[in-house]
Amino acid sequence: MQTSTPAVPATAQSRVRDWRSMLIYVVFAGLFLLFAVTLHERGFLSENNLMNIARQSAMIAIMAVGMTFVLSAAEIDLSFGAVVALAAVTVALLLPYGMLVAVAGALAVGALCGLVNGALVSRIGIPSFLVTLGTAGIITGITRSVSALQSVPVDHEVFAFLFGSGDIGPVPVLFLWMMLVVALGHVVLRNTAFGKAVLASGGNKLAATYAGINVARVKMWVLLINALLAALAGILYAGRLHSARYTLGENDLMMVLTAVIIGGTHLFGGKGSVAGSLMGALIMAMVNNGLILMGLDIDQQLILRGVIIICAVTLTSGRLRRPRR
Amino acid sequence: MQTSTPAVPATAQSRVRDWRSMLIYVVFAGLFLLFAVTLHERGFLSENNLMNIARQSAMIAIMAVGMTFVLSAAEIDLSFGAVVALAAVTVALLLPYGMLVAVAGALAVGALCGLVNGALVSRIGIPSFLVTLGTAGIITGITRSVSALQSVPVDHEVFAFLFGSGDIGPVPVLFLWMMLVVALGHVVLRNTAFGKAVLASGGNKLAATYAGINVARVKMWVLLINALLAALAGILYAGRLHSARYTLGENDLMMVLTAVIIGGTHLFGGKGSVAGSLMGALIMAMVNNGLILMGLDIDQQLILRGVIIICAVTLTSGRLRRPRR
Amino acid sequence: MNSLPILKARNVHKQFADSSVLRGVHFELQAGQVHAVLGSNGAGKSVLMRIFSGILAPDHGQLLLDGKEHSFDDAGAARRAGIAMVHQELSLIPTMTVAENIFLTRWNDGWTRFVDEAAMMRAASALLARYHIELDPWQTVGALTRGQQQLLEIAKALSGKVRVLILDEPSANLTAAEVGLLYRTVKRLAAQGMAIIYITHRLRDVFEVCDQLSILRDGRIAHTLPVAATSAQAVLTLLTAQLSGASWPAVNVLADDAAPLLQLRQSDTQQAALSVRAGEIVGLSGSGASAMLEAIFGLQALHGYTLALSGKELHVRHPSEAIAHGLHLLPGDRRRAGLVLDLSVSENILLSLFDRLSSALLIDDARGQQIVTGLLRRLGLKTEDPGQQVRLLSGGHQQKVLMARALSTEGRILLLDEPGSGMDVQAQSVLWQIVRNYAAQGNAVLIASSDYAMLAALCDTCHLLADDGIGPPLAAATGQQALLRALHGTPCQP
Amino acid sequence: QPLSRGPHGEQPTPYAAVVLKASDIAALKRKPYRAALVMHTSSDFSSALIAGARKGFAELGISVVAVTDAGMDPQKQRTDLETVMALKPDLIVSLVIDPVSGAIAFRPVVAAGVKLVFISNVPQGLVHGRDYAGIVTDDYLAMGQTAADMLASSIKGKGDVALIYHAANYFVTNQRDAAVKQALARYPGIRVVATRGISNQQDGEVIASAILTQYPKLSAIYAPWDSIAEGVTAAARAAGRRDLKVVTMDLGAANALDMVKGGNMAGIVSDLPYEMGQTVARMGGLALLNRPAPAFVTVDAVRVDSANLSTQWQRALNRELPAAVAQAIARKGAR
Ligand SMILES: Nc1ncnc2c1ncn2[C@@H]1O[C@H](COP(=O)(O)OP(=O)(O)OP(=O)(O)O)[C@@H](O)[C@H]1O
Ligand SMILES: Nc1ncnc2c1ncn2[C@@H]1O[C@H](COP(=O)(O)OP(=O)(O)OP(=O)(O)O)[C@@H](O)[C@H]1O
Ligand SMILES: [Mg+2]
Ligand SMILES: [Mg+2]
Repeated sequence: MQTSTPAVPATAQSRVRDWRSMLIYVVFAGLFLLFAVTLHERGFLSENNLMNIARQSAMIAIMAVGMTFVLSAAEIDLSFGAVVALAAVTVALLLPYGMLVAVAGALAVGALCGLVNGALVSRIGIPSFLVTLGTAGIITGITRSVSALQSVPVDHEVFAFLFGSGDIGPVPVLFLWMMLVVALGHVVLRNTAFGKAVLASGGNKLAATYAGINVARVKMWVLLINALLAALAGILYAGRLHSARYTLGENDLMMVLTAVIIGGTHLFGGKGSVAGSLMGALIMAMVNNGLILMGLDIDQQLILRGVIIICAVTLTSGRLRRPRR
Repeated sequence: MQTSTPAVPATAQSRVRDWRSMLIYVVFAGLFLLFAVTLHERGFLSENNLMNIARQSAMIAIMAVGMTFVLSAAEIDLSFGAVVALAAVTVALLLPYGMLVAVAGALAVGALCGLVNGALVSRIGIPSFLVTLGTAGIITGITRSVSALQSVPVDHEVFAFLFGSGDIGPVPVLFLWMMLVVALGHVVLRNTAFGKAVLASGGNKLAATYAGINVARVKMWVLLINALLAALAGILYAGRLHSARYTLGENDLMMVLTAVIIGGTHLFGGKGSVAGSLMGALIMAMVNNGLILMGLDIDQQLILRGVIIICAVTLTSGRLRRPRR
Repeated sequence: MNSLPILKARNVHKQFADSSVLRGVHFELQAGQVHAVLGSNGAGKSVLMRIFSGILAPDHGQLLLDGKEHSFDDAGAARRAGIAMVHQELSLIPTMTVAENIFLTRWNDGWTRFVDEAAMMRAASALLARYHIELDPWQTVGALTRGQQQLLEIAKALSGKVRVLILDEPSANLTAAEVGLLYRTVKRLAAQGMAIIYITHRLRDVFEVCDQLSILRDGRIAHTLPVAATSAQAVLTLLTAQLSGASWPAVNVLADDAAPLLQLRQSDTQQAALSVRAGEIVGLSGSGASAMLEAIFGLQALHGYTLALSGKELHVRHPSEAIAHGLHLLPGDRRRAGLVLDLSVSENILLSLFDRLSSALLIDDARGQQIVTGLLRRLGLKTEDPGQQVRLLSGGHQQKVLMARALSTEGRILLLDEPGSGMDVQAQSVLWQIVRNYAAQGNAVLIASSDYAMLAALCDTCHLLADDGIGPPLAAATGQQALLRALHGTPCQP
Repeated sequence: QPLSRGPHGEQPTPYAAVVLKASDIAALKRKPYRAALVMHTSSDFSSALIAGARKGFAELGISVVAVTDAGMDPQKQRTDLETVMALKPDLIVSLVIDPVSGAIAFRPVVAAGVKLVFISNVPQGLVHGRDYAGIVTDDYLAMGQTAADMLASSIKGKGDVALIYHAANYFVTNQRDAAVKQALARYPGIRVVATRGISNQQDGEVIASAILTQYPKLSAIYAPWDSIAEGVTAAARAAGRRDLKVVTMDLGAANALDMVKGGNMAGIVSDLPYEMGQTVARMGGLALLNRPAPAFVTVDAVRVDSANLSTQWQRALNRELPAAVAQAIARKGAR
């Protein structure tokens, strides 16, 4: 008898699912073609420019990976721009004492920030929005005063090469970093117990607890991971710009959140895709690049970027939210 | 045995609830005392300064009311800073054609923005985060090009008096505006069917739909209301500064979100209190004012503000999120 | 039927993706009638009801109210036409008060209307009083028990002017007392001429309150007949439930010297208040049974008792520890505490197992799938795609997913909170079989349920839970006869 | 006489001294040169400058292929630069936000042989003539000093004043603010009772209000630029301090109007962004022709009061005085 009335058959179901999450790639391809056609004599396709896009998306992507974990767990981290700056300044200030010291130091600082955020969120249970808003201010204040608002020069070829400036053959080191982080992030979120715990905690906190998942610890870890990646981003900024200043990362929050959410991660948790975030980052970088190449003035750039974002997401997440009927 | 008590008995229940939502007032009082004591010879208590705080909280509060509705419905509006600027510039540009025209025009523009946001969110069903991010860019682009980045002067005594600059007796008109908006908002959210519909949609979309609540329409309206209040804020800015420019409101988003969430409204919807948001606004304004009176430099202000925010919310929402049962 | 039916469905079809759930349903409902709708899990009962109440639109087919054709474009429309539904998955706003939830449907019309809190509270208490539901209108719904929420749902449904009331498995996890209240209410409403559709898997409900029953199978109404004209046995056959005739393995409680796998001791006098030995199934009933299981599982403080596993006293602070000690809990509230709706069926099943499934660092998907398919087969749930969202499963299927999770960790102690809730007759008999075998393999089972009969049939001992704590053990009848009687729901005294 | 000195102490050259011969212009027009503007942010200032530059380049037959806005973010400015390079420009004009990171960002540009003209300051380590053609800047020291003088004269050389300074690492504003402070020190009768940093231009009123409550006897406030000044005058109005004097940098319609109507705005110091733009274009022209260009070119700091407002406005921004302001002046004249 049909105790077993097949809940919607596999094929159909999954087809629908895949088709949806594929859309982001379609959008990316579409935009790329659009620019390739309209801008090819303006050098959009020049190997150099593609490198630019790669390099520019790299930074966004690295930060987006961390944010993907945070959002998947239904938390948010407003402090990570501040962490980027602090880590950058730290590494720059410590470089005279050796590269390893400096990098370790910067990562340690990042970890510390993450732990503070995590502790306040998971132990005391303050909404992460407020916690990270608060710590963002504190961290920025610290960065401003340790750097006295001056930009700290980075004068260390090896460091600069390894962290952001170098190219190995035609491939920018930055790009390798991104690949590493994204690949890791993707596997961790998809194929490890931790990843599942993150998604479960974000999807239904209580159910996750009943299933034996330590939600507090999960929240702790996602905030820690995010802070560590922010620190890495800061280090890479320092290496790429050969200097660090308190303003780094200040404008990245919105960019990164957008990349992640365009990529299909839910702002309210439960759903997250690192690959999607990578696509989001590529799209953002490509659009910035394309709009400048078009030679538009800033107002037009703003307007057009807005239009593109809306059109893109109409395609990707348009019907998803339509009242199921 | 007592683990089993079906649910905390009535009275207790309500008592607990009240006690919680009272905390925000306690925090406000506490901070006030703190500043009163530490800063009294620096003029914190001077009638003048209290007026300053009143005036500054007024703007935040007016914007916070709209955001309270949006968050209560589990949506977000990143575009309202842009609407503030556009409305301000519009009213300033239209003033030569008469005050009514100008104000009506600005409100109309605001309404239009709200409708676009609302339509994209409720009809096409794109997450409001992305919609409003996109429209924010578009609106800002428009504002910048209509104003050519110049500040538009406001040369209209009556307008300036009615919208922001005037005092009636000792009471700033701005303060009356705030009172009006807050009172209205409070009543609408608490005591009208619409308010309940908003909270229901934000609290459990499915349940609201099952109960026949038109969730799409609710989302439409909250975004419209928010845009209208943003437009009002823009008009008041213009009246107060005797000028309008494209940068108005660009830094208000975080401030307002903070005020609202400190006030006890949930970022993820279902819970909202206009009175709380007012408290949040007062706290933010008071803290800014206090920190400046202390004569701290920006770095110290940032740090201290962060610390204060965290301490405040530890008190108000600290245990709230403790894993239920 | 003689008189003109209030509600009539003609040739209703509904298809999702490419699985057609309803393939031509004809259905009639008379005023003053309590019409039971039965059918196996996933038969399409809830879908059909969602169509009646305007939440889903039929692919084709008509709905007729008083003979006039109607099509509702949302729940509000159906509601205005006098059709109210109590959903299987509770649909309340946890952040709102009881009163606000009762009047949820009112919040859509006349948005500018003022809400007189006081009046609302008065009306709410009046309504609650009318149906003898003891709830504080001011209370926040988040804090209510599952049973209280179920009753609140009914009050909510009755708040407006209602002619057709749809109850989708209302008796699932209500306490015996609450079930009694439910029966009385339903009878009274029917007497007042209200037409009621009553979906259930408990035959007892059918024979207590219903006067007509329809069986939904293969997307059609297979049978419709007056309850008076049939018997539980007959209905079971109509449901084509093949209750496995296999007799249970004898209860083989291990030698008493072996320390019980699970024991609750009075924390003052170290006396054992409740113990479950290897091979034993112990029942727990009464208010607070669920809370007791959750306390054992480390979800809340265990007041007045200390926990001992295989003789060793220990303090479990978090479910993760409990699972590490070989316990697992099947939660009583499917949606709130059980499922992560965004995740797939297999992810939900493996949720407690992932860290153990990790070979090296990565999850061994192949093994995961093996385990999932194994468990699903054991529970008789063959969804062809464990990758689909659990959200889309029918209530009973979802319950099986949770049972699968509880079994997945292969612990030695199962804590089951209303395990049968939402499962059809067939599925339940399979479930009890599984539980039996599980115990027989030398494991321990502690079941919290308000279905005395089922407990009596299944358990070796039962405890009643009262405000003064855990009652003394009552030896319970066992064996298939009792089990069948339990499933029919005819009361059976130990 | 310009006061500011170049980054390496170069003597300033007045912008008028930068000229192109007709033959040069012809030579430029013969080739399809492409120029890009890599700016720091956008503001009334920068758009006037860009307008001037576009005009100037047009006269030289040089096409502007891209304009970018880094939103005050050096990292964004670098990516903008990389992007612009894909357009293969012959000339890049840039206002460098951060001279330190700029040093690296511009290395490949220099290597690619692209001509460079800088605004306000120059990336560290670049050499005039070899790496870049020259700097065009406002005479920020003069601007500071002029502001100080206007402040002083507005309060008859005596009284308490407060300074609001741009609490951010931004060369131009920092130089200007510092200059104001220095210059004021030379007035014995004037006491600087408060200096408050501002990092977000929306905070003008909040900060000014606080200052006014704390120092009721204050007679004047310096605001680092126009949008902040608007807040300051608003605060003065709110506090009923009609007598308070406000001085700021950069022309803005609202402040101009207030000044004309005899409000708190006592004076405005402006540079000549439009001229800066045109000068930048001429410098670019020289660079493209591999002509030696002056290392450090300054535009005048002009002292704007209600008397010379309309002329200076036109001169600085190359556009008519806004109607409202013009009418106000007319009304005043009538009285
Ligand atoms: N929105 C949906 N999308 C896809 N499939 C669905 C959807 N809703 C229900 N189904 C499928 O329709 C079938 C019938 O579901 P329904 O909930 O009506 O079963 P039911 O008779 O209520 O079972 P139960 O007794 O377990 O509640 C199930 O196989 C379910 O998976
Ligand atoms: N190179 C320059 N020379 C002279 N003035 C300048 C220069 N660059 C910027 N300014 C002016 O200095 C002031 C501060 O510049 P900054 O760009 O930091 O302002 P901001 O905080 O970014 O606000 P905005 O949005 O107006 O740019 C502004 O009035 C700007 O117009
Ligand atoms: Mg069902
Ligand atoms: Mg700027």
